[in-house]
Amino acid sequence: MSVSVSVQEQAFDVGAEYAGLRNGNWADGATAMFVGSVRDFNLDSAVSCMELEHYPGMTERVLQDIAEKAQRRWALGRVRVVHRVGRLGAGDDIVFVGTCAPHRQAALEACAFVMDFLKTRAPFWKKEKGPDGERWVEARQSDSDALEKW
Amino acid sequence: MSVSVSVQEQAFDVGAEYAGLRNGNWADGATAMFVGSVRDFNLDSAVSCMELEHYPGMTERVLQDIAEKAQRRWALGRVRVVHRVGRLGAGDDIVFVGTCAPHRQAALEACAFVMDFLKTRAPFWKKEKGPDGERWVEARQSDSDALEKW
Amino acid sequence: MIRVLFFASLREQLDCAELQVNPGECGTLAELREQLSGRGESWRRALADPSLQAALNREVASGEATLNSGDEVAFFPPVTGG
Amino acid sequence: MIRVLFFASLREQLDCAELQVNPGECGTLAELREQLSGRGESWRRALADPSLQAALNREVASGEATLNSGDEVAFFPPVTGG
Repeated sequence: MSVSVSVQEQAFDVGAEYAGLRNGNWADGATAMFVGSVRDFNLDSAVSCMELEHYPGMTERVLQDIAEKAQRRWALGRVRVVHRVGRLGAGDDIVFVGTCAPHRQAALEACAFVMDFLKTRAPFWKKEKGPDGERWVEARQSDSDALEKW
Repeated sequence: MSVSVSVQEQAFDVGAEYAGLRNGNWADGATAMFVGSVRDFNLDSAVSCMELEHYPGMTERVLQDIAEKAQRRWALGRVRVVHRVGRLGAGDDIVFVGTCAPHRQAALEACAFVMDFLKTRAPFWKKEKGPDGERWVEARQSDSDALEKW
Repeated sequence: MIRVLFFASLREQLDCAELQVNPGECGTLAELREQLSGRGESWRRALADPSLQAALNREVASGEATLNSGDEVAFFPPVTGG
Repeated sequence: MIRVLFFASLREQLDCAELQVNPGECGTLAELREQLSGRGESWRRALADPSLQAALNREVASGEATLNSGDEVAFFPPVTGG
């Protein structure tokens, strides 16, 4: 059982993150991963880049808490969360969540759980920049609603 | 919308599979992936290696059908399924399922859906080999039960 | 002719991966299965397993499926991939 | 002193990322918020937003939370990461 969290400006490598979850880990037969990326449009206006702000110190703590909550709820091995901050371009990866477990349902559900809480609890804010200017992304009701199933 | 299916003896590379799902794909902000690996024990008896048999011709068709069924049910971009056959050692990866979508719930649910149907419909059979000899893995009721939620 | 395939533990129990049957001898998948059961004790026992699945031309099929020359039939235990 | 942080759109509306307040001037998070609203029209308007969230020492906190010297308080809009 281990949790690893990173908040970083640099890009992450999905293959390397997967290798980190698996390395020497023969007890967990199931690994679920989620990657969120910058789309080239959002709500019909073109997005050419994005600035991701966060609350240093609180962010890491919240991500750690979410991962530990998932570990208490499911029989999980490793949990890894990586979230980028700073300037991101269209197509860039933003977030990686990886969960290992002996069984696939636990891994997949825990991965969805971590993403749902990250979306509504972790102090990150996105500002999109496109040809129409820049604007802060608004929180979506559907993200709050997604918590109800947990 | 595209589906890609491979049944192969050689190992797959999760980083390369992820790159294939993302390459030039800026419309899908969400990618969910699942990897199943050989555990070093199963039902309390040590497993040192495994032989994976399949039904060539039917396997590919079933995997394609499952992926297409997922695409009809959710708003998905690309779907990728890779399954290994032949001899595998403890810790080796067996199966990769990757799904892209504009939204995370669709990607994650479709990934779980493909795995649940793959487990109960795709003609693969595992024979485990360990110090206690070899034996065919028995199908699990929990895998059939998992289909009920779809 | 109809090509009949057996997989995994069933193949081992029968010690047979594949055989050909004359379509005249069997009208449906269920009739083919019954006919194969007559090949000996190990066949009778193995094919009596109610969990066995069958495919016709690479799609899962039920006992009522009608067989024709050129068809490919397969019998196999419940799948365990993934 | 109490350190007060503002993030994202709120920071821009206030044109202020951080300030220090004297703990004697506010007993609770709600009182601090009210006191800050008195700093001018843009403060009053921005802090009246009911969707704003607050954290005390890097944990989400409600208005009744009591403040002490050395505390770190933050106000921010609903989060939009991931």
